Amino acid sequence: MSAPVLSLRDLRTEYRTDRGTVQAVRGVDLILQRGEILGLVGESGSGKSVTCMSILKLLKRGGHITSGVAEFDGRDLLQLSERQLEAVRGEKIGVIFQDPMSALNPTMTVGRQIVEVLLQHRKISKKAARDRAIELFKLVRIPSAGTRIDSYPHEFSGGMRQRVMIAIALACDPDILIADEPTTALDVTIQRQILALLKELRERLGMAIILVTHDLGVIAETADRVMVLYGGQVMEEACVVDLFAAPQHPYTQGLLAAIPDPREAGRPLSPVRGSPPDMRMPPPGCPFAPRCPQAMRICQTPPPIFGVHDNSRLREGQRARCWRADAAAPAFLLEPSS
Amino acid sequence: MMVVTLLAVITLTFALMHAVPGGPFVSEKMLAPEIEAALNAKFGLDQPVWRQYLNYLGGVLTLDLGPSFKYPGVSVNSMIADGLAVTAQTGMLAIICVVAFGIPAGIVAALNRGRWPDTAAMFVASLGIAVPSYVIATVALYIFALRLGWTPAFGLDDWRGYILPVFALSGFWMSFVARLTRSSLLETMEQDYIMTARAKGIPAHKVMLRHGLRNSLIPVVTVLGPVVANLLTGSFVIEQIFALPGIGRHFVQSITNRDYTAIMGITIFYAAFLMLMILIVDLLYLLLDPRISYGDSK
Amino acid sequence: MTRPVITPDMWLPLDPKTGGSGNLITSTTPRGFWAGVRGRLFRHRPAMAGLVFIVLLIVAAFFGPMLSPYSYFEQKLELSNLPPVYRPYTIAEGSLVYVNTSNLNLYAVSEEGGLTALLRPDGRDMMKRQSNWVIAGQEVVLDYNQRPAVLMIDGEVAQAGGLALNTRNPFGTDQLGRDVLVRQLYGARISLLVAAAAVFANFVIGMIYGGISGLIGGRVDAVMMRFVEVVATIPLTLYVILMMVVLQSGLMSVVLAIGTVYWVDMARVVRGQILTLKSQDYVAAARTMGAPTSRILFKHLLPNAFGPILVTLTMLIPSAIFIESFMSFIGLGVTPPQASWGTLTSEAVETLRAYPYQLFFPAMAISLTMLAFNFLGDGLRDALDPRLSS
Amino acid sequence: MTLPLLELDNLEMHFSTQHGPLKAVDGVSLTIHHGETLGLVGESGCGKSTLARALIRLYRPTGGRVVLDGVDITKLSVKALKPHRKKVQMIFQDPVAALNGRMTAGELVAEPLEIMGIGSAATRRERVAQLLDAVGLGAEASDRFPHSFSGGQRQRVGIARAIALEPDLVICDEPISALDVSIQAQIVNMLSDLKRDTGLAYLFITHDLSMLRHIADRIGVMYLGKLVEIAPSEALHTAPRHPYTELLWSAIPVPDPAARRDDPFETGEVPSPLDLPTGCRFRTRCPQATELCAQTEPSLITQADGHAVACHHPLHSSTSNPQQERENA
Amino acid sequence: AGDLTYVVNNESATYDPGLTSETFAAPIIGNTFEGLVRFTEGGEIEGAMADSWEVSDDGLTYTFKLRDANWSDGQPVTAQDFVYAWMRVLDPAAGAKNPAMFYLIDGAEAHYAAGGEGAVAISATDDKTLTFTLANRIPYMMQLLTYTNWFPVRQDVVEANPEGWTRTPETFIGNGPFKVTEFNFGESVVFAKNDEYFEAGDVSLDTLTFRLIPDQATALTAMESGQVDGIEAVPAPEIPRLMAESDAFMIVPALGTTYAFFNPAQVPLDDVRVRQALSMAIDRQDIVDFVLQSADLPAIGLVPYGLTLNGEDFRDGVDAYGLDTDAQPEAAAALLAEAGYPNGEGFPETVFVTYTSPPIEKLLEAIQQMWKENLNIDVQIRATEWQVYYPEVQQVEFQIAQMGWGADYPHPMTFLDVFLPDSPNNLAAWQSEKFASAVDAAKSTADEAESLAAMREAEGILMNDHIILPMYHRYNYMMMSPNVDGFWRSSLNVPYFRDVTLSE
Ligand SMILES: Nc1ncnc2c1ncn2[C@@H]1O[C@H](COP(=O)(O)OP(=O)(O)OP(=O)(O)O)[C@@H](O)[C@H]1O
Ligand SMILES: Nc1ncnc2c1ncn2[C@@H]1O[C@H](COP(=O)(O)OP(=O)(O)OP(=O)(O)O)[C@@H](O)[C@H]1O
Ligand SMILES: [Mg+2]
Ligand SMILES: [Mg+2]
Repeated sequence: MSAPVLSLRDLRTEYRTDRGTVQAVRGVDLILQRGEILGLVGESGSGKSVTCMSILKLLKRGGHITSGVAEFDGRDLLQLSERQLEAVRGEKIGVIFQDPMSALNPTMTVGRQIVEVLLQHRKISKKAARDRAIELFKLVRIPSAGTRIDSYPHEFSGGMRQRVMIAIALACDPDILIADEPTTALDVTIQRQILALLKELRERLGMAIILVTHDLGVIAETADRVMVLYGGQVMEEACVVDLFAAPQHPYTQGLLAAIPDPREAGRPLSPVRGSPPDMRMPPPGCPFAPRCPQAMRICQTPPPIFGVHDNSRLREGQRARCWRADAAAPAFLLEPSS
Repeated sequence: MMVVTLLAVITLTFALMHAVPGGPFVSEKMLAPEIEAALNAKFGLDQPVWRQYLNYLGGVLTLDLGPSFKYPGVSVNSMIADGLAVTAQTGMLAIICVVAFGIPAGIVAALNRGRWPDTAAMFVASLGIAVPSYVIATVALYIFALRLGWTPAFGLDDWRGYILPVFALSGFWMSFVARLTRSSLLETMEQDYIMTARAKGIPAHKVMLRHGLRNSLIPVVTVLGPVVANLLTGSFVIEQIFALPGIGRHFVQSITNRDYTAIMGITIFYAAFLMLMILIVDLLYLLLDPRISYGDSK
Repeated sequence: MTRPVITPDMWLPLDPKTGGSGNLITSTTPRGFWAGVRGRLFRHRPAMAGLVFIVLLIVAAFFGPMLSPYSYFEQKLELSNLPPVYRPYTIAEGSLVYVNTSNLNLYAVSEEGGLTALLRPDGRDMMKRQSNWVIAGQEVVLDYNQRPAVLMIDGEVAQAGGLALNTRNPFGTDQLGRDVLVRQLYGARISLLVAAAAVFANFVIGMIYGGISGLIGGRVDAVMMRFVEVVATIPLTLYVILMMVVLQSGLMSVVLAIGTVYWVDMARVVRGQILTLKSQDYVAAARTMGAPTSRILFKHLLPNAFGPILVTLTMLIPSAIFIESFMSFIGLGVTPPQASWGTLTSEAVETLRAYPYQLFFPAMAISLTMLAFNFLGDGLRDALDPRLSS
Repeated sequence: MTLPLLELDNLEMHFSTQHGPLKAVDGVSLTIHHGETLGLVGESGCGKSTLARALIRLYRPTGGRVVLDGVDITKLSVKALKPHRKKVQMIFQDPVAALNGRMTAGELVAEPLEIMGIGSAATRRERVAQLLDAVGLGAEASDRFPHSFSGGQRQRVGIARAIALEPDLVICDEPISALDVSIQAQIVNMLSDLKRDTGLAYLFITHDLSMLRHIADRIGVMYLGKLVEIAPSEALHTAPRHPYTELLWSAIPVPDPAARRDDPFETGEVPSPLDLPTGCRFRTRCPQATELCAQTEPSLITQADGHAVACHHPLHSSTSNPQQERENA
Repeated sequence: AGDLTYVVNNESATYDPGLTSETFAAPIIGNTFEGLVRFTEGGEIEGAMADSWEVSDDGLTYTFKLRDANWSDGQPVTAQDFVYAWMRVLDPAAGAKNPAMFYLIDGAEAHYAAGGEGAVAISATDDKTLTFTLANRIPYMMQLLTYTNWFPVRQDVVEANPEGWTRTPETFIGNGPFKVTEFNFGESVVFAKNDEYFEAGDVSLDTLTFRLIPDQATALTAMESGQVDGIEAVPAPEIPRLMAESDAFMIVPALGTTYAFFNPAQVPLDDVRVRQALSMAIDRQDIVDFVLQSADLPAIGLVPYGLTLNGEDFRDGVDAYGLDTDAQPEAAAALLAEAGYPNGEGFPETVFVTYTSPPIEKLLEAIQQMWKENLNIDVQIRATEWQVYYPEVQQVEFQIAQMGWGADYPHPMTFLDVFLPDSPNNLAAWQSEKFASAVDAAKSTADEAESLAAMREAEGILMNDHIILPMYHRYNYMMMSPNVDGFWRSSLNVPYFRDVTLSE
């Protein structure tokens, strides 16, 4: 296996507010290979976005990275100065934000917002930058790109703004694309085209992608590997096929069970019961334990994340943070898995 | 609309002017009644007020603001024109100072929020707001013209003569604009799109200038519009202290003298100027924020 | 990670009651926006310093004059224009004098260091430009042929001692020999009241007017803004004179005059802010809920426009203080011998050359108050923005 | 049949832009009945949000009528509109912008109750806690500010607020796309329960077609400002008649890595609403397009089975034979 | 040779010698025009345009022979120029402020009242002979003639542009030592030596600039930093310092008295004892020493020092009218008690009105406090803008009003005239026949001693009624660079640059 393009170790990020400290990310490890699409799924509020934004130190006020290493290009991004980071952002690592509506400057035409990033990192003329922007617009399927490029964000629909965000992130052909729910506002046809575009870029440029989404369909179609987050921690990690085929963590299982089944249209869906933890005071043990249908007493002790080496029950490349994956776990606990 | 406003200004000022005691012929000594009557007759002040008002409006329509009552032989038009020539010089420079120092100071303070450049800039700005221009002017005159002899005490004969008046004129507004810029900028810098810009790898100062500033300028522009009108039409205090024959001084003196035509003329001039500036501000809003429209809201 | 010791019973299912939702923080008393603002404000140190200063000032303004041995109007003409600090000359043991080089008077220094009496010269020689005294048996001559004037004791040029505090009048005395400290405190009452009136007018009239104009927009906005222009252009002096003729001169008239005309800047600033904010979705959301205009304005728009509003407000405070002195000058405001910070400042400016330090206290008082208000305003602004809380 | 809850009659919303008029919504007619969920899908940028905003009078429609409970609200004044506000609530597409950053979640959710003067402060507080719980946030969320929530959490505040008043109709503009599937399920269940219990109707705008299939009674498909097909949910899923609907269906991602499709998905360029094609708006991308499509714009025709489609050559149609028509052309 | 810049503080409404009544116009008119006669520095009358003159025995008819002198455009000054100038003042349509000054000429008052119709006893018998006849004897007629209103103007120039001729250098044609080369409204007036002046040889300045600086403090700064050569006034608070240390500082007699009017029609001032008590309770010496801190003199009468008649100063040996330069608190309190206000009790609300002027307000504050301390009464001070104050005072709607008077001509009569029953400046509307007849007596006698005695009697009538509260006789304080020689300023406030020479 070649050296990963990005490796994130033990990332911990917290938000200090006047109502307590929110431990948004609590020790996330993440390895991203070149040309790989890593899917990031998980509970809403589980720390996906914060993990993504921590990589480039793009935290809102009150956010602090308390520990962690983000190795990229032989350097730890978390130790870089703002100035050094500027050269990485947009150029080496592109970011698509989750809220496309507010993430665009309302007083600048969308075109200029794309041109800006090009001019920042590429030595090209304004004209060339504009041409490239139009090209990018076409790439993300915005109709009549040539004229709409001079529109303001408020004149765009939600999906169109999201595509503008994608165009911005892709403008400099970055090595890594961090895409935080990039297609939520897109209809399925365009979504499929965009995903195809990402895959093509991955093939062509070897771009690695962190893809955050709630749409497990999108994960299934696009991701190579998937990480499941809950309560600021990685619950499970596996290649996409294994994840869908043999989810090890009860949370993952619950998640998959919640997908609407077309054969059961009209029937109530089956969500995971209970409510998410308050991250100002996360449960002492497994964060999912209070909601876990299979919780054990041991679950009040924080479980380590188990890998193949620790436990033969897991498949190659699969990791899970659940005591049931422990070699010592009694056999009766294990459901017959596929 | 503008005409209606102007008419309202004219009418109100005219009424106000005639409602307050005094008149153009009150001077150091009392006039005998028959002499006062002769003077009133000469200037048409013996006619009923409504008639005077109509006569005046007639003159305004032809853009002739009439002769000064107090200074026979000086027309209000020429008073304004000559005054403007003086006022505009210092006023322009002051506006440039306000924009060229006030806004950057606000930016620097915002960039260094909570650190010493911020504290220093805001301390100075607070002083600039707290100390009125006549104090600044008098103290500056005392120190720079008298004690140090660096600047002349009056006159715009060489560039050094401009320093103190421009400084005194712009001090308050500079401070105000700096504080406004800082506050507005800090607000804007919390928006999501600033994060986007940073994610693009745009250097912090460019983010602030390109994305932060424009979205923060609305309050600054709001304030600057009338300030431009005010500075270009002069400040009585400054023109008084630095002996500049500008409009501001003419205006206040015309009120002291109850120089009716001059009061009206300068008020109309100022009103028109202010309205123009506010119109420009409203147009700038559209430029600054494409979401603004002046249609009725639904 | 170190592995805990695992006992077999740990693999038993968790009792839902013990393990249940212990993660949920119950109890949090509902806290609204304003409660949070208060909390954040109280933790903002400069803002608190500002607030404490203002409170102390108000207390001092109301109770200070009662504690002083002097009243704000009591004059001692021969002790006029005395400084707060001075350098005394020693004539003889226990006999100190202070030389006022601006009016060439000699004052006796009391044991406590107060300047308590004027020493009238025994003779004056206009030609030689000298005045002479006999003090404690010594021949004292003030020679003002040279500048600064020189004091000679028994023919010897004397040297002034170190700085001493004027204990009789800690802030010195004014042109009529009144105690500046008391006048300053007394003036604070008036100026703070005027400032409060201006703040109130701006807050109430300016904010509502500008808010309505911006929010409703269209023709209403056009008409309302034209009215603002009219108010902004009619000559203030004439208006004040009319007020003076119609009303009694006095503080209430000043407050009224300020209240009626002194909100236009605020109205325009607020309107500008509202214009940008009103296209936000949260306003649309409020509309769909059927929120009345007033609610949209007060609950949604104005809190989001607070930054510029507060800055404008704090800058309007000193302007109001000085407008008051201007109005007093024309005859609308406080009547002599009352004083406000504004009138004290203008008086001090008149004597700037001769007694530059007289400007220090009024200017300082206003500047410090302004700083306090600015700190408070900044703190309030930060406190009003929950995003800034960290 | 009872009076429909909402009736759109040829609703039009045109924006004027610097590039000329933009026909975001161009003559849409549809009805929503009490207790019905109408799903609305369509190309991104086809005018769904605009339609929603126009019908709730956040925009003043440039044409057509909106009839709510028998009252034409298109031209009502702000005042006259107020009593009708309560009946229709909206969940906005962008949760950041739609939540006032200076209000806590609790205040935000309580706001509609306050405006309508429902309950005392104490009962309101209780109801807010209930609502927050219902959307899976928990009562402790009530004193947090929008900025401190994750994207999904914010959206849930918006949902809680919209249902607080128990309106007759909730317009959901992509309410669940920012939520994880479990919470999606939870919310959808909750919305269904509400509908069952109170007879609430929904206009549900989403891109998640599988979710829509689950909850919608009928589904409308929009394309470039027009409604091109509208039919009962099941019928639309099993036998779509408009080629665009079919295209849409074919693009649904399947949550099964085994069924992964890695083919490039080329469907032709989407025309701009600024420069609409003549005739049928979909013809530039339609495999079945004929000369007729370029000349006449097909109108939405309701067929006997309640399935309406605007196409000259509908698919799976019981009444016409597309094969035959294609040959005729 | 040389250039000189002199600072004035006010722009004058007009520089038309006939129309103006402002003191601000005097510096410009005084250096560009000359009348029949003028003052010497010592205060003597000497011929200017007039070479010689004769007065008839009854003291009514004056005949002047003009010398050969030219206007600044080279045309000769003629007797007709005077006739035109004077008749113009008496034409209501011209808008002169001071025609009343000419009423003493026979027929003048009627002429004005008739709208400029009717005979007036002024005539030019030939180009160089001017005659006029008075209605009554005027002992100070020659002094009056030095006032600008009596100066000649040129008919052709004035008629060509009646309003504007004084505003452009080309038409501003005078007969004085300087001619205007530039008018910069609100800024400056620049003069050059007038080569046509009959004593042009004595004039040494090449150019003279009057710079308008409205702010006295700025003017002082300009003076002290050497930017200008002279300033016409200094800020009041600076007087003690300048008096002590400045070589350029000048104290000029001003023939002015600052006083307050009591309105005898208002309670409690309707009681002469109250008026006297108030007057006695103030310490005039302290005011001068500590409030004004200037060379001004405490005043216990109306007429200032420095007016000499029959070789005697008017004030010499005049009664003190029960007043003193120091306060007499006990006596004043006793008087007040006698009037019904023992220890100030029950003293009605009294307002002292004044016009806005920081030094005057300071002064009144001191007086207010003296009354409070010495009489235990509270008097309000109300300062309003001059334009509000003056008409109000004119309506006699005041209790105590601050005022002052400066001489129009150096003669006690200029002060006494104010209090005549029909004088518009008799603000207290004080009607005293005795006073009027004393003034009449003073005017009608040719005997200076008799006249002086009558005037002193008149002042006594006024002062004993305590209609005014005299405060101080004022001086003018100005600065002129020590290297300016030959500069003098008359007690009527005209600065003369005719004889100025500059030394190094
Ligand atoms: N500015 C902030 N201040 C305080 N807490 C925050 C802030 N931003 C995020 N959080 C908290 O951090 C946690 C993680 O948030 P994050 O945005 O990463 O969630 P997410 O996994 O992206 O969820 P979603 O799928 O809903 O977007 C949440 O509990 C959230 O409430
Ligand atoms: N204020 C506006 N001014 C001009 N054009 C606008 C405005 N708002 C929307 N549009 C345009 O109207 C069209 C429809 O927008 P709308 O937001 O209704 O799309 P949508 O169907 O909601 O798309 P999405 O699924 O992406 O949210 C788009 O082309 C958009 O650019
Ligand atoms: Mg997120
Ligand atoms: Mg939309």
